[in-house]
Amino acid sequence: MSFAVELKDVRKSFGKTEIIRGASLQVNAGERVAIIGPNGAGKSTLFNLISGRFAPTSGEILLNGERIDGLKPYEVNRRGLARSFQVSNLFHRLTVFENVRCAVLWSMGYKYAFWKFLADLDDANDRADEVLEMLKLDRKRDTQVMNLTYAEQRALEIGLTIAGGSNVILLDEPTAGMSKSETKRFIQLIREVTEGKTLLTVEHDMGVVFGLADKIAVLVYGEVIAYDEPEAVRANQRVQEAYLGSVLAEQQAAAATAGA
Amino acid sequence: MLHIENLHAFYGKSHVLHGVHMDVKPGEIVSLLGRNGSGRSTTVKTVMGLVDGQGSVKWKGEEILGHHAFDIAHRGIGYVPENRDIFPKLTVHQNLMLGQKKQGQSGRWSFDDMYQLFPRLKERQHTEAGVLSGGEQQMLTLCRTLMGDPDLIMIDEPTEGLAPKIVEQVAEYLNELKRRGVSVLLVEQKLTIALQISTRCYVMGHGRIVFEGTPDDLRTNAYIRKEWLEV
Amino acid sequence: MGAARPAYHFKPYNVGRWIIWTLYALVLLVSPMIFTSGLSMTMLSQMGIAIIACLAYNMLLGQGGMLSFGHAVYSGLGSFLTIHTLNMISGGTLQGFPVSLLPLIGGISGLFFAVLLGWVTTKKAGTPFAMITLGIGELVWSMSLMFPEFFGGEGGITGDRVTGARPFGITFGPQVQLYYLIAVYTFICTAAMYAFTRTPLGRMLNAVRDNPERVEFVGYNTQMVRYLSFCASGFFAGIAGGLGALNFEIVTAEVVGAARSGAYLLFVFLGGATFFFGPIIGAILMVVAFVLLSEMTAAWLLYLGLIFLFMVMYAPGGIASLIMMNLRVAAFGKLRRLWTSYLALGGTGAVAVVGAAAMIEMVYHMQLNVALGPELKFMGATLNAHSLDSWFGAVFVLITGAALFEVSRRAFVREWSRIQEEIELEIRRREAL
Amino acid sequence: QKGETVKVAWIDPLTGLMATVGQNQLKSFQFMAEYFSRNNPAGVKFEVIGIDNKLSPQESLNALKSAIDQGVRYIVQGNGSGAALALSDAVTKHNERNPGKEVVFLNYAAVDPDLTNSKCSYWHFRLDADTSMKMEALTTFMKDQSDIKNVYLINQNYAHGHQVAKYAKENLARKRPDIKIVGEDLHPLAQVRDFAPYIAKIKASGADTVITGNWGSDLTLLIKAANDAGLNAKFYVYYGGVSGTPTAMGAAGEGRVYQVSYNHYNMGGEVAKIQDEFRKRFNDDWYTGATYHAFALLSNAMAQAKSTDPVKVAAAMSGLKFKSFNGDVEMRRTDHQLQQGLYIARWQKTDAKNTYSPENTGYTFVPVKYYEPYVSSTPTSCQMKRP
Amino acid sequence: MDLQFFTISMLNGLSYGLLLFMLSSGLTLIFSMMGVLNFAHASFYMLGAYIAYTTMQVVGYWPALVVAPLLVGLAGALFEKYCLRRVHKFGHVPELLITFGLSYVILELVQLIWGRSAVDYRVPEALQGPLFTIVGSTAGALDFVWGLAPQEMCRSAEEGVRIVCTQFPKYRGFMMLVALLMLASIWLMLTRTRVGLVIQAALTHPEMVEALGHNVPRVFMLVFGGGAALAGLAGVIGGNAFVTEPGMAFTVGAIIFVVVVVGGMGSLAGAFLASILIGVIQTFAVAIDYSFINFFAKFGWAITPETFGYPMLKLTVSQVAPILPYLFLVLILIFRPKGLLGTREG
Ligand SMILES: Nc1ncnc2c1ncn2[C@@H]1O[C@H](COP(=O)(O)OP(=O)(O)OP(=O)(O)O)[C@@H](O)[C@H]1O
Ligand SMILES: Nc1ncnc2c1ncn2[C@@H]1O[C@H](COP(=O)(O)OP(=O)(O)OP(=O)(O)O)[C@@H](O)[C@H]1O
Ligand SMILES: CC(C)C[C@H](N)C(=O)O
Ligand SMILES: [Mg+2]
Ligand SMILES: [Mg+2]
Repeated sequence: MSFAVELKDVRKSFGKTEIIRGASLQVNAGERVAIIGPNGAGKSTLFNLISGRFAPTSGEILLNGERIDGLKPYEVNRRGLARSFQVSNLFHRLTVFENVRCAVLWSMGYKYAFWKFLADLDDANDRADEVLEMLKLDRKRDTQVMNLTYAEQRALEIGLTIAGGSNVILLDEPTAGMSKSETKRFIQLIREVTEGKTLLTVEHDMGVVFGLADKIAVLVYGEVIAYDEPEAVRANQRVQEAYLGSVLAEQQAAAATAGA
Repeated sequence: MLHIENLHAFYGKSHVLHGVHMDVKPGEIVSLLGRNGSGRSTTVKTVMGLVDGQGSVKWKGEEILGHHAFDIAHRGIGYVPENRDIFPKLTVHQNLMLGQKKQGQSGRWSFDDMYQLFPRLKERQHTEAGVLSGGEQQMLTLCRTLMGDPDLIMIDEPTEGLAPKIVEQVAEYLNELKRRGVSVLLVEQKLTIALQISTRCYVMGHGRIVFEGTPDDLRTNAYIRKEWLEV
Repeated sequence: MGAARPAYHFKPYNVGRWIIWTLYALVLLVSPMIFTSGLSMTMLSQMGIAIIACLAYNMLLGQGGMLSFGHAVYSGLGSFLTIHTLNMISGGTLQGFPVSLLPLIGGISGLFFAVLLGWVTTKKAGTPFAMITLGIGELVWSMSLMFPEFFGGEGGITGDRVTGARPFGITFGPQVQLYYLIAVYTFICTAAMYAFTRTPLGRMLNAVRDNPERVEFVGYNTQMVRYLSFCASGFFAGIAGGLGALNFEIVTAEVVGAARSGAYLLFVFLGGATFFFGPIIGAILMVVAFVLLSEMTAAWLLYLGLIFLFMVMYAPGGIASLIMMNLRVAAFGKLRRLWTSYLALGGTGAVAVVGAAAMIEMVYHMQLNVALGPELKFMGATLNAHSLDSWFGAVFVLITGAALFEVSRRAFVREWSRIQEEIELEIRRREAL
Repeated sequence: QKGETVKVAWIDPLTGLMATVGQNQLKSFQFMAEYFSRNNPAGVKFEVIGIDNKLSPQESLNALKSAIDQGVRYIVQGNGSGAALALSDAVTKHNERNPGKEVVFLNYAAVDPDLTNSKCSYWHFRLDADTSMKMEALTTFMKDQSDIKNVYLINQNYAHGHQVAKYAKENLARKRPDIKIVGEDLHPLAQVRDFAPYIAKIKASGADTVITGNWGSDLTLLIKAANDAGLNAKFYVYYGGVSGTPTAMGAAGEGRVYQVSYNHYNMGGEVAKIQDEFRKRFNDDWYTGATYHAFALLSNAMAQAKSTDPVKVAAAMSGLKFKSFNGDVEMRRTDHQLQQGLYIARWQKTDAKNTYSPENTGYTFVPVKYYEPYVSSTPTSCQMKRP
Repeated sequence: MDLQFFTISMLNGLSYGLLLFMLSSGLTLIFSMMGVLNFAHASFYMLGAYIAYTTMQVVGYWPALVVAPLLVGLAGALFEKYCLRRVHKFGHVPELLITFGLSYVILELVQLIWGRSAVDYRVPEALQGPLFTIVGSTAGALDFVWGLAPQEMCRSAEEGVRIVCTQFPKYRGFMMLVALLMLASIWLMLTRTRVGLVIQAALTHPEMVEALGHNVPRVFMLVFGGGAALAGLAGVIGGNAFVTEPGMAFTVGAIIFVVVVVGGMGSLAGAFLASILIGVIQTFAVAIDYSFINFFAKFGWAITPETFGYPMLKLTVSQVAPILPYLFLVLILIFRPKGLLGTREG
């Protein structure tokens, strides 16, 4: 059986600096994996490589056993992988509803159709409304995105990612900038919408990490130094040194495990 | 040093601040807490002259409300925005250069100080800032403002998106600022940090100050924490 | 989960839309009965053509965020191929092809060249796109003078539209008959382009405009979206070109020139690129400006330039956005409170403009025609460009007008922002419900 | 018809590249209208309505419509053969489709031979001499210049330039087969800013004479560049006199620019009076002699037809012989091309005999040769459809 | 191509290239820093020529060389302050359109003040005449003589040998010198000051730049004024070298955009390189009377007027020389959208 996502000794350099130095990772279908690591370790870069924004310098990336490295983002997306961005990346002059609908059109097979009216595409419209409802954004359905609050934009960012029904979802710091209670609600939401799907997420908030992940991968200086169950990672000496090892992280993690 | 009285602020038509009072004294770390959307960032921006406000903001005894931002900056207030407004097309070093108010000016801080503080930045010195990782950008904004040698630095959620270890580093660093005689107005979400390092705290709710006191006061005041900070 | 959702987005029968489209058709239908002179008839015809061209242009600018400096290439080449086809009909090689279908030839030619040149053009948006269109525009324009075999040299290619079959005795000789042909095309093309905005491709084009990067992550190839839309736009531009060829019965190199492309850009913007109907207004203004304004005054270019400066500064959304802003006020039932202000603004503004225009006209008169006597007619009055009285009068009118305008403007701004505030409140109240 | 007012619509550019020329010619027409209204064989009054066509054929058609709406039956146009062809074609169609509302088109400067050959029209009358006639006169003159050995042709890459080059080659081959065409260039219209490379090429070719149909900045920049590089060749040109060119040419062209035209600055007599009066009133030069032709032709024809009805006047104009400032001229019946004498004139300092200096440059075109109408007359292929 | 022809063409190409650079340096400055495609740039160029023409009559040429650009710069600064600044927040397209509108207004004002035909703006006495003469003979010898070469040098002593004297005008030399000075001074300004950084930063985050203590509006005004002044200077120099007439803005309008884009947006060095390249290529292209017909003839394929596409095939390189820059533009944008030395894509 092939893995949902598999990285084989992936490397990426920008100019002379090598940012990803041979990362390997295997994610089973249906697993939730959190990627943690210090700032600049290359987490977002790794996401960029997987989602096709950059091509790796060397190594292989496989999605459900098929090689996808070097493909364009849209080609990767069409093979069933969607991602969110660390900084909200939306269609700011369109309404909330239109944003979500744009994200479902391709996956519903409408492609570049100019012989069909959007209003008649019941399945796409229903799906978009369904997503909005899940995100609790149905109230803002017809608001232009640029008028949304930060948290709403973050929510929509995730909405766009999951709307297309991709089976592999990549979330880059989905709860950044949110307050505690919102974060909680969000974890819940993410759990719901990614039920049965493969999820990779980058987070610095240990609360989220331990609340969400089945497995944790620790990325330091472009290498995966640990990949295991949360508790095992937490106990890992190297991880402690490189990343956690702080009162804050301990507290957050403890709170999450207690709550969960 | 900074004295805010009855400050009101508007975004176009919407009234966001409803009479904020606040003081920052020399050598203090003051934290401004509150839920999302309570108006903390707006307060700081209004002081900086980036949002129109009414009322009074006095800096070293002079009224600065209504002045241009660059003027306020020249008077010695530094501002670190919340959404990492780095200049994406400039290199890290150029970003820092723009922090200086006069070219080649030497104040409390030099480039080397900054690079020592965050070695990561030194490594990326000649990279376009736009491609930095989220955390690196956060470090850069902070350093950039310090290069302007402010007497008061207003920092909006500096620990956002930083790895836990770096967060603690930042906290230490703010203490270092204080030691060097710079006052800090810290807008925070992470209570742990804020309470740990600040001299005094304000809590905001719906555009008003709803609590004022020492960290210890806040720790013991369960009502405020529950009602206004959702902890 | 899906099944339990309330079916609240049933499709209402959109009455408003029907009314608007019927009105549009009606306007197209009756205008030649109201404006009957020969000139107004050609102007109406040209307006119809310009409407198609400007709407096609706005598929790029307004909907796709692509700033083109060379769209006349597609409408112009459409014109050329149409007139060549027309000549083949009159020449007998293409006997029986109905003249009324010729604009489609233009459309297909526009489409053909868009397909040919579009792929490299739409590789990037922004400045590279703008500059590539500029370059291609210049190249085609220079070529057009170098290849008299196809472009007819300086004299262009002439044709005679009275040829071929004559169903129901329609020859397209009289301008009215041609006008109705244009009107039909205008209506259909407008409807088709409106429909385009409601299709998946049309919507993705908006998305590409807003954030091309993200589009790639929801499965779309941005270049393909731009390219297909570019082709569609080329098609409609070509139809406009084809109609133009029939209307003028002559096609010269100017139809592919930079001036034409620039006019599309300017007037689409003036009309309002952010709304679908903006370019329609722009198109009408374009014809009025070029045909009427230039005839009324020698200073028309100055006026045009000034209008642009002021429009861009004070109404960057074009006329359409002004209309929409007022419609919003009207929708909340508050327009009534503004009409006195509008009256005051209009009145005082007109006075100021008259004063300024009188001075401009006198200056131009002094420069151009003073040898024919210092007197000139201006809005029914006779001014003497050499007499202090006229100058004094003009200055006086200008100053009074401007001062009063400023007074009423302040009052208006106050009232306007109060109304906007109320509307915001109202919206929030409704949202809270 | 006595005392009637005849409206003449002038349809030419007042804005754009040719605005200068247009302004001058509109004034010339207005001035000539007044001049002829005072005294003409038909006893009519003329009124000129100026409409800006922005040098665009399509706008010319709009202007035509507007003129017709204003009750105009006579239109004049001259700048740009493109607009002329458009107007000629439109007028012909209009007259066909609207009998009783005929319009007559007097072309005073558009020189494309097609207008009186393959695309000739009964309703179109040309008052200028066309490219082929001018080249005929020019080469006749060159035939006698024994020092001409090597000729270089440089022209704008569009219809007019192509024609100049074509007729020059044909005529020279016929009249002076010994002359070598040592080079030929076509450059895009109004695109070249720096002519130095072309001059270098001309120099390298060893040409002693340059023939060019260039006008406007394409002509002045060419001559300036030649002067800068010290090229001593002679220039045979069509358009040395139009507004702006004298100033720009200035000393650079002294003694080596030859122009062919149906008039020149030092004609004396009635023309001198007109020139002086015009200069006094408008502070500008009257150089479009065809404006005189236009009213002379119209009023003579109206007198003959005893009517101002365009159909009758057109019939009278076709084949009309009359006197104009450059002698006896004839509106040839077969193609409606005015047959008239042509002058070759040289650009040089003003002197006692040749006093008129355009644009106060201190220079003028001095006539060196006059050719009778028959010399420059060229055959026509016009198959005119007469009503 | 003999040596003399090559030399003179090279000189012509270089000087034309430098002239192009002079024309477009201000545009590059404004475009690279402010992102504004200033369509009125050529109008400022024209304004410079006209103002110089008038001031020259009052104060003479050399003072006018300073005064006129300053006045044009002032006009540019005022325009920035009262018009452009207002639309900055609406984005690039309105910025572009407002300069479009401005170009109309300037054109009309120029015509109102100075009339519609060319004005007699002359090269000053001191700069007239040849700088040096290239004396070359068909035998292959090549000589340079300062000033005008004496008559006898240009006459051939031997039979069958032709001697050609080509003069290189002083004014062209002067033009080259000024262009190089412009390059140097912009270069200094960009590298020695932070103005460029401030503006580039302000393009994305104006508020932040202000919050760091920079007076952004003033810097914008200075840059726009400076760019306009450069255009004005080019006008003072170009106006008398060529023709000072209302059409002069239009004729250089498009080509300067080509320079800026081909060079690479935001790159002064790129603009310089592009100017020189375009100048030289165009100049040499004029000399090549070679078309596809000759090309195919090499392969034994005769092309007759009946061949499909004959009009296209018969065009010689020299005929398309002046439009080569546009071809260049399109090709560059297709294969290297950043331009020759550019770093970003606008
Ligand atoms: N296009 C690029 N060119 C050059 N360097 C780059 C580029 N993209 C990323 N980098 C560098 O790669 C490193 C990894 O960045 P990345 O954004 O992946 O970090 P991260 O792990 O997501 O950090 P954070 O948690 O702070 O977001 C950083 O040092 C960044 O400067
Ligand atoms: N540019 C703006 N236009 C209109 N309203 C705004 C704008 N920026 C902020 N607001 C509104 O002002 C209020 C206060 O915002 P502010 O950014 O000061 O909150 P904050 O306490 O900093 O919260 P956060 O945790 O989101 O940073 C919010 O309700 C927000 O929606
Ligand atoms: C053509 C320009 C107005 C586009 C601009 N360079 C951009 O940001 O895309
Ligand atoms: Mg990251
Ligand atoms: Mg905030």
